[in-house]
Amino acid sequence: MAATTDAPVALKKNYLTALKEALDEEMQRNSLMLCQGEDIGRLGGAFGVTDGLQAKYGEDRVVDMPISEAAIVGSAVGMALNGMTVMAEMQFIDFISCGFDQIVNMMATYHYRTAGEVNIPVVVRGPAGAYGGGALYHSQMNEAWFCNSPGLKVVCPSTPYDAKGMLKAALRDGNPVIFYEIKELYRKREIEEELPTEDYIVPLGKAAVRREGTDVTLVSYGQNVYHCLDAATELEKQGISAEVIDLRSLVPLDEETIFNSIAKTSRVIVVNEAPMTCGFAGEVVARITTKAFHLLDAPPSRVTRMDTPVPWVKPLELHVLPSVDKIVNEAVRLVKF
Amino acid sequence: MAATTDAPVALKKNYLTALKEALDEEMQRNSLMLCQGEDIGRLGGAFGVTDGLQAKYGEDRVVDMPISEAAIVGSAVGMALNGMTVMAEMQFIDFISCGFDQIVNMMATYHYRTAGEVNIPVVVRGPAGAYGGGALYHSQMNEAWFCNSPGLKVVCPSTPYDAKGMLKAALRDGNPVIFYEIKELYRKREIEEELPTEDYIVPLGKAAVRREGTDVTLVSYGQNVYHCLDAATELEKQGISAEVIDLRSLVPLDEETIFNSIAKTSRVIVVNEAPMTCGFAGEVVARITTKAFHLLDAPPSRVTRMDTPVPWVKPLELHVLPSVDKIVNEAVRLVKF
Amino acid sequence: MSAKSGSATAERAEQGQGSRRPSESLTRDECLELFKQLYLARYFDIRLIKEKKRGRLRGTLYSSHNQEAILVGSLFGLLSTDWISPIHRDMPAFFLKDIRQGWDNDSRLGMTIEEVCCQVWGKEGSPGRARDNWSHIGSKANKIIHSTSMLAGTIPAAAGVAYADRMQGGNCVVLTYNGEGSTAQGIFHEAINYAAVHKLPVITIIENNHWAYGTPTELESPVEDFADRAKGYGIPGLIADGQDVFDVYDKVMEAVEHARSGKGPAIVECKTFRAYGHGDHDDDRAMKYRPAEEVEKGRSRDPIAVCRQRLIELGYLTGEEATSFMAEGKSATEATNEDFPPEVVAYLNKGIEAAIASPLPAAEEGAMWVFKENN
Amino acid sequence: MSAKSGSATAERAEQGQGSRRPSESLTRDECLELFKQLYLARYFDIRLIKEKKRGRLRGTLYSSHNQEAILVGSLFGLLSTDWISPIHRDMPAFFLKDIRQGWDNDSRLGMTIEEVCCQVWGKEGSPGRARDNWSHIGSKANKIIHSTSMLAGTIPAAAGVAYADRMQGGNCVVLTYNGEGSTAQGIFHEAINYAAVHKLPVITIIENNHWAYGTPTELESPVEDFADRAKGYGIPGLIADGQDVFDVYDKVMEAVEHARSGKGPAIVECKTFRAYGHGDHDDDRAMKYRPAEEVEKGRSRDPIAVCRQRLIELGYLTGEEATSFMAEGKSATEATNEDFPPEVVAYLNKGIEAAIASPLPAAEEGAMWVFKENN
Ligand SMILES: Cc1ncc(C[n+]2csc(CCOP(=O)(O)OP(=O)(O)O)c2C)c(N)n1
Ligand SMILES: Cc1ncc(C[n+]2csc(CCOP(=O)(O)OP(=O)(O)O)c2C)c(N)n1
Ligand SMILES: [Mg+2]
Ligand SMILES: [Mg+2]
Repeated sequence: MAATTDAPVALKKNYLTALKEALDEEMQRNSLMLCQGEDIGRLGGAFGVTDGLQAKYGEDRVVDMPISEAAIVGSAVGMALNGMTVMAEMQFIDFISCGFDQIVNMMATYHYRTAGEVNIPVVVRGPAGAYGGGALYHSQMNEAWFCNSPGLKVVCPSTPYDAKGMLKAALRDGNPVIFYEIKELYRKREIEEELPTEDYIVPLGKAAVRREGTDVTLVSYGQNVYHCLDAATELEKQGISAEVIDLRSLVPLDEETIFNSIAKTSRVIVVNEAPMTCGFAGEVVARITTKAFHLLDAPPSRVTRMDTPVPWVKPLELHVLPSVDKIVNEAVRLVKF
Repeated sequence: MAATTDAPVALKKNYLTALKEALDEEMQRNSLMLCQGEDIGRLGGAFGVTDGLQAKYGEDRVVDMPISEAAIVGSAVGMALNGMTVMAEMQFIDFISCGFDQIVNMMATYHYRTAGEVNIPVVVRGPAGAYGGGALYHSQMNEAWFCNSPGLKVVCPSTPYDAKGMLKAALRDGNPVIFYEIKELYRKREIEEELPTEDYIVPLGKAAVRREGTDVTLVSYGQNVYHCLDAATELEKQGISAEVIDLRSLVPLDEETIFNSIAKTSRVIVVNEAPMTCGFAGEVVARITTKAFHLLDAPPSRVTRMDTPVPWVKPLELHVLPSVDKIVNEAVRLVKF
Repeated sequence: MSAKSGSATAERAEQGQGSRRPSESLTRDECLELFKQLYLARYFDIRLIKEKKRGRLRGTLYSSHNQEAILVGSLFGLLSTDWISPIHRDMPAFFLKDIRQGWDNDSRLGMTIEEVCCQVWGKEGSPGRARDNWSHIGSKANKIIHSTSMLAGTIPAAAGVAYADRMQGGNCVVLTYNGEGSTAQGIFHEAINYAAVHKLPVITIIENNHWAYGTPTELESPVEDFADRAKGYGIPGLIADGQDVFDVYDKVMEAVEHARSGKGPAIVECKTFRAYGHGDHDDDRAMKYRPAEEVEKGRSRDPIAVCRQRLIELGYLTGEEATSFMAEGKSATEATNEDFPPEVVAYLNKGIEAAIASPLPAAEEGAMWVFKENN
Repeated sequence: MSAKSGSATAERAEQGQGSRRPSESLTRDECLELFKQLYLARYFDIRLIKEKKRGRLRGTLYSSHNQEAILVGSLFGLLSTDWISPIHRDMPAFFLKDIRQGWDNDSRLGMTIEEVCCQVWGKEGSPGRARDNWSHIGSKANKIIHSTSMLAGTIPAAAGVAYADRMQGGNCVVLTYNGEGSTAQGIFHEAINYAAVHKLPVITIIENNHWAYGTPTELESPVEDFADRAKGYGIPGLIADGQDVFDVYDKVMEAVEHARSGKGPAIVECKTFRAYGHGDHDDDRAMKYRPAEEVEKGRSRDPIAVCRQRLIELGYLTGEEATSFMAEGKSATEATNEDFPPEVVAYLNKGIEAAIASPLPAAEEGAMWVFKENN
């Protein structure tokens, strides 16, 4: 009782806690919701996202699954078909490849095939992203596979507030959602924030302007949003005002927010850490050029991972990934265009 | 003996025969080559691409596999590691989803992971494409998944000459290649052509200009090349001169041929039958805008499948796919831009 | 349980239920109903082949000819609340589910003959509005899981349905149908392993017709009896004579009882024989890769004939009755409407008429229902 | 063969080879070599834990502590021409392969200790130039298949290697290592089914340490003995005491002989026990999900102790020799260099020195070798 005060102490929460709260609250709200994945019960998940949930909701609703991504997703589809809502965890999003067919052919298409008779409220979520030395199989951003598979929503929050609000929205959406969590953000202190105490959601399909600017628009999501913000700070020193957009949701995509920004800046760089070819950065560039060409004063540009896997050793890893420097250089080039 | 002539009768061959000849000749040339897939031996393949090969090369080199796409691809990787060249057939390219992890994580990355010690000369090929009433699981063009997975070459021939020459090139390439065959072209009479009697290859990574034009460039591959050619004929009637480029190879991509054409036409439409979002058409648009923006007089455009699966019933199927009309309309719009 | 699952047999014997076969308690009416259902399934197949030959249908027809006893026998003992998951060769299953509650009983579950025909004809009247092809239908309302083309791909969904049912206090079982070749898929293993861990009431029926398209069993599997797969999961693996509707009924009922009592999944292998090619596009080629004797031999045990014989033995079919309809052994080109009971022909006609009357879905529907809309 | 494969046992008995265990023909020197290899594997693990704690290493360490007998025992009887496919918990396998041909024999196959250390330290001297992480190494030249992270994902490649070897007139066997949890993957089933159909000499070793990360066996599999999986494929399924290097050697040699003689694949389950957490990041949490008694019990049968006891019984270790090095039962924090034979310490030191001396790969290498270039 050293220091007392009447004002409640602001309790900042990290990205991981935000996710956990979302799951907890939705499990509470919806007795027909279930969580399943590898090591999510007793252990509470490899990263602890589901920590404590099994103790609270029981082994039937928080299920430690065999190492079977295809069964994790496939059985979730059956549960959804039979009235339930399911959170299906991939221990790392990289392992989603092992449940791939069930996702793209069974889950994604079920609503379509049944002309709407069947809804599939399943959220497949898992830790994603590079920059942590995870190498080829613990660093992937493979969202483009699913963006090209109609029937899936694909989202990627970058803040604790969004992580919680979007996970709750995803679980209530009624459509299958592939939910990319950025593991490097799970415990990042700098981005901790207070969360509302009341129930809230962040609707899927709305981008957020993270910083306003007038000379160039930086469009990104996930970890790269912070690279863009750092680049914007750096650019400001060089007299260039950058606007930073966090897409948050890839499918559906909030084109309006992007186009509104370009209407101001007439220059745009799309930044993501997936391989370039057929990645989502290219999709954004294509949307912009096909639909907002008239707003552009310079070619839209992208800063992405090179078309390589993510190598293990640090210098190699950084070499192939987007960085603040690469974004700054590209912005300077564009503004001079 | 009704009509005799000294000139040899020109024997035109269809796309399927061209593929079969490629396999036959490569099997002959390379005693360490093997073909494996479902029903490719006794039956000769669902479409007959491997017809006769087992009788000629034996059961050990033309193997009827269990219904195990993952084992078909995965064992091929092991064979390649141990000195062999493998043709791995997917009965329909749609089923490649069942061997997905082995392709993107095991096969695609092997050369990279070993810093070049290991080459993987495996060609995964299979019938692809819509317009035949095959519905969701016998119509896919899922090439974008693999274009976004570094380490794979991705190709799609549209003529018998290319089918043969590219399949031979792919089998000699030393890299894993995903080879999209268009099943609606297998036996199409109109495209039959004479093939060289001597050994030839069509190098991967070179596009072909199928028709020259000056007002607008239509970039495509596979079946849609013919839609573009028909559209060009139609556009000519309306006084618009369209150039048609057949990419043939997506990874690697022949940007030069595309940019050279746009240098003439300053307008471009990319046409393919995959879902729009994160499809290869978007990638081409992105490459053009990021690298050849200055050549453009109008926004580059794409005509693709809508972001839907391929439905079964004909009117629905055609509704969601590119068509000659859709291409013509888009070209007219662009030229008026 | 059969010899394939010693421990389960012992368990059942202990409960004193080992001796009496479930089919022995079937009444005369029930037996005659089974017989009629065999005719219905056969007629459906034969009629579709005829319609297709006349150019009235698109898509591939995977004939269930000669494999009807598996569908009829396995479905007969199910409750309305049970789920099923048929695949390409099981078209009759869609209307046979729950048909025992009355062929024209509108309130029964299972798809109606009209709905199934609308699907085959690609019409709006199909549940799912004929968006996916021929055999990829289903109906949540009718507890039929919609398959994709990817073989064995619905077994995990079947397990999930069972899990969700249990969580919601239900007591259903889920039957999945699979060709023997499909068991090579990894998903078969993942789903059954999962179901066995959780003792989910999922029964995997393996229709072993000894061919997977153009590939014989020995190249698909190292074991001849696919019921042996069960041993790897410590679950019962039963073998039924797939030509004998009563044997199928008995073995499936054993598995159902096992599953419904909370003991978990089971595999029931039904030994059968594929009458034609893999699909109708393959009929000619099948002559090439399949030995002729095999075809002859297989045909010789027609499930209709086997059932008829049993009914005669039971004294349920006598005199003229026993010989009035003789579809067995006849192919689609040989059989005529006279080979079938008139009510069977009339029933299907009703379905076909509805299909012809039903409109094509509108083109724009191709772009609909990609997502559930949330307003 | 063990009781797990009755028919195979019978077959072997017929050939009159059933009685004598392969390990009985090992010489004193060979037995002492096995013993020393156990120390080497243990020391490697303990030393890496120490190095990591000092902050000298990145990446997760999946300790092979207490599971060394599986690696040492299974590798000891292989020919240089045989292939192996280790995974995350099998780091010592990389340098143990073929080490019997001489620890410092430059012409033997298997990676050198220097190469393995360069990989662990992320240095250029690793085959593969440390592009993929810690345990994902391998070497075509040394006949070690490179795993991905995707569990069980190299079994099909192992089968392919075996197929290609046979086609080229070879007579190799391929050993794959897998945790028991990994057997739930579909690829495990697809690959073994394929290998069994073609009677490929692929031996699947299952290191059953009763935990898959934080999940106990009963939630991973409905059968307690993972060797039972073999029954579904009609192949031998043997069970070895994974703490006893001689028993592992015997069972693996039985499987190897079976495979090499053209009879096809086998599964060898080695019952063992995970000493620590799943990875070093998990050591603390593992205390939470794992019962303390289990940990105690597991530690009590240290493979070094079990081997020492046997050597004493055989009269190969006597007097002072028998008690000079006592690493068994000690964790990384407890054990010191004095607990290990000096040549073991020196051998690893040599590797570590090489790793420290080896440069980091250049950043630009990140973009290299995506494709083989064809000029
Ligand atoms: C994953 C997958 N691979 C390949 C196919 C193509 N295919 C359709 S049916 C079939 C043969 C199936 O054989 P079986 O399971 O024995 O069933 P049957 O047709 O004999 O009833 C094949 C290979 C498919 N549908 N799915
Ligand atoms: C396909 C796949 N899913 C999940 C993981 C994450 N993962 C790594 S190790 C592990 C547990 C493995 O358990 P087990 O096979 O028993 O091996 P052990 O670590 O006990 O030796 C898991 C789930 C993975 N590597 N691959
Ligand atoms: Mg079959
Ligand atoms: Mg384990």
